[in-house]
Amino acid sequence: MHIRVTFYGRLKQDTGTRQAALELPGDRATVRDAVEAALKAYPTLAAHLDTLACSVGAALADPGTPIRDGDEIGFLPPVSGG
Amino acid sequence: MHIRVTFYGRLKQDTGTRQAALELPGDRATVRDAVEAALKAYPTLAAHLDTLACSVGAALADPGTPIRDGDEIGFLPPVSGG
Amino acid sequence: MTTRVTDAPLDLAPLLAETEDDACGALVIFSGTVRNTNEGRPVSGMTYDAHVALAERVLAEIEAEALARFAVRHCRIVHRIGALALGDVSIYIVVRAAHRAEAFDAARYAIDQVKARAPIWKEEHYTDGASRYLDGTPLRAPSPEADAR
Amino acid sequence: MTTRVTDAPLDLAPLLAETEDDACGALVIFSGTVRNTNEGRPVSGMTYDAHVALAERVLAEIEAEALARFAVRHCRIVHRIGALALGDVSIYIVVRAAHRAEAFDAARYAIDQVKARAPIWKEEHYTDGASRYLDGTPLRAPSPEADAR
Repeated sequence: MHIRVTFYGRLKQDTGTRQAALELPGDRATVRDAVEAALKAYPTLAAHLDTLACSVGAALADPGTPIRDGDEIGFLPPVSGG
Repeated sequence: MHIRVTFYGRLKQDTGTRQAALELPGDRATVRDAVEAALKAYPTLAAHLDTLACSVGAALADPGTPIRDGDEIGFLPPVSGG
Repeated sequence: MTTRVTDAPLDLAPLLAETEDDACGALVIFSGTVRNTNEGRPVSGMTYDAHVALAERVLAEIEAEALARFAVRHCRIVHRIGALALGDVSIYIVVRAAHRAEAFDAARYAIDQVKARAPIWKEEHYTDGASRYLDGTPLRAPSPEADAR
Repeated sequence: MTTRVTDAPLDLAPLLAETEDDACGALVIFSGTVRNTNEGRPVSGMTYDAHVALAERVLAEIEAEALARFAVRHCRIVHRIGALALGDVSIYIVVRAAHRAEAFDAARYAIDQVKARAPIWKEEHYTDGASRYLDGTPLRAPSPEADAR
């Protein structure tokens, strides 16, 4: 399954990447699988796992949220808008 | 002593007057004397004495505040600005 | 001299321009506008009367108190008088501070104080042609003790 | 579709125009601006990053919550992203209500929620050339229980 991952805020800085394509094995996966695959490709994410949130498309997602081929997974560090 | 009295808000409506000249006896007087003289000239003020405040020039005044010839005494009902 | 009470339509832009300040991260603006009903009666407009010279002093005092009591860097108050139509702005209060909590608190303090202390009076006009002065808050002269402090 | 997140300079006038309402007597505006210091360090500017599609949804949700929780008739939120200079406006929140207490409460609610929930990130730039992303609030997905309510 092909997905895209997008890194926001300091995660963009720490990974040096705004967006990347990742390949997940099989045809069923969850957000948790996407995070594990991203962690292998971008080990600096490890320091942020405790405070990481994820989105699928334009919605916040849980680790157990299923993802589909072509989904865009957002990696969202703690927010500081306003 | 000559003074001017100015009626604001509903006091202008109740007295039918914005401003009037009043004569006080003698050359020493207080705000209290001005209120008594105004009450004689405009008996409808009686209903408002409990909630009346007065100014002398551009300052709030007590009943005991001395007034001088030519002063302008403002008659101020409860306020409702904003 | 700064004018705080005027019978001309109020303009927000100059208040924002004169309070611009890079040291501030928060701006809170309060505005009062003429509402189309009050206590269930349809309103057609409002006439504001004021003791202008005293009101100018009281609004300036409230601005100074806002700066003294809260960690805010700017507080400006302007009040319109005369005949206002529905939707017209009767007051602008502009507060700027480093942080938002203080800006909100100071703006709220300022409008509460204006309503309790500024020598300004509202006469409400109704769509049936009647009108009445609204009830308000009696003014008190500052006590001699307060002056001595 | 209404745009709530933009990299263009924010303009207050259209927000005031689109919320004009004779049934409202109170208008409260909150604005955030880029401040020249933070924790004692001289700041030269700020870059805002956002998950735009999600931020649009969250800001719309916060507007709807403000209307549902407080007796206010209008709540509009716009947030700027990209590179901002000192003094630039990063956010406007415009609230109109019949009465002032509710307008203040709703505006405060809205900015607190934006800071806690909008997927937006600040990178602060300092006059010495350094920069850093500010610490923030971890996001949580809405719980299934909350969804079911």
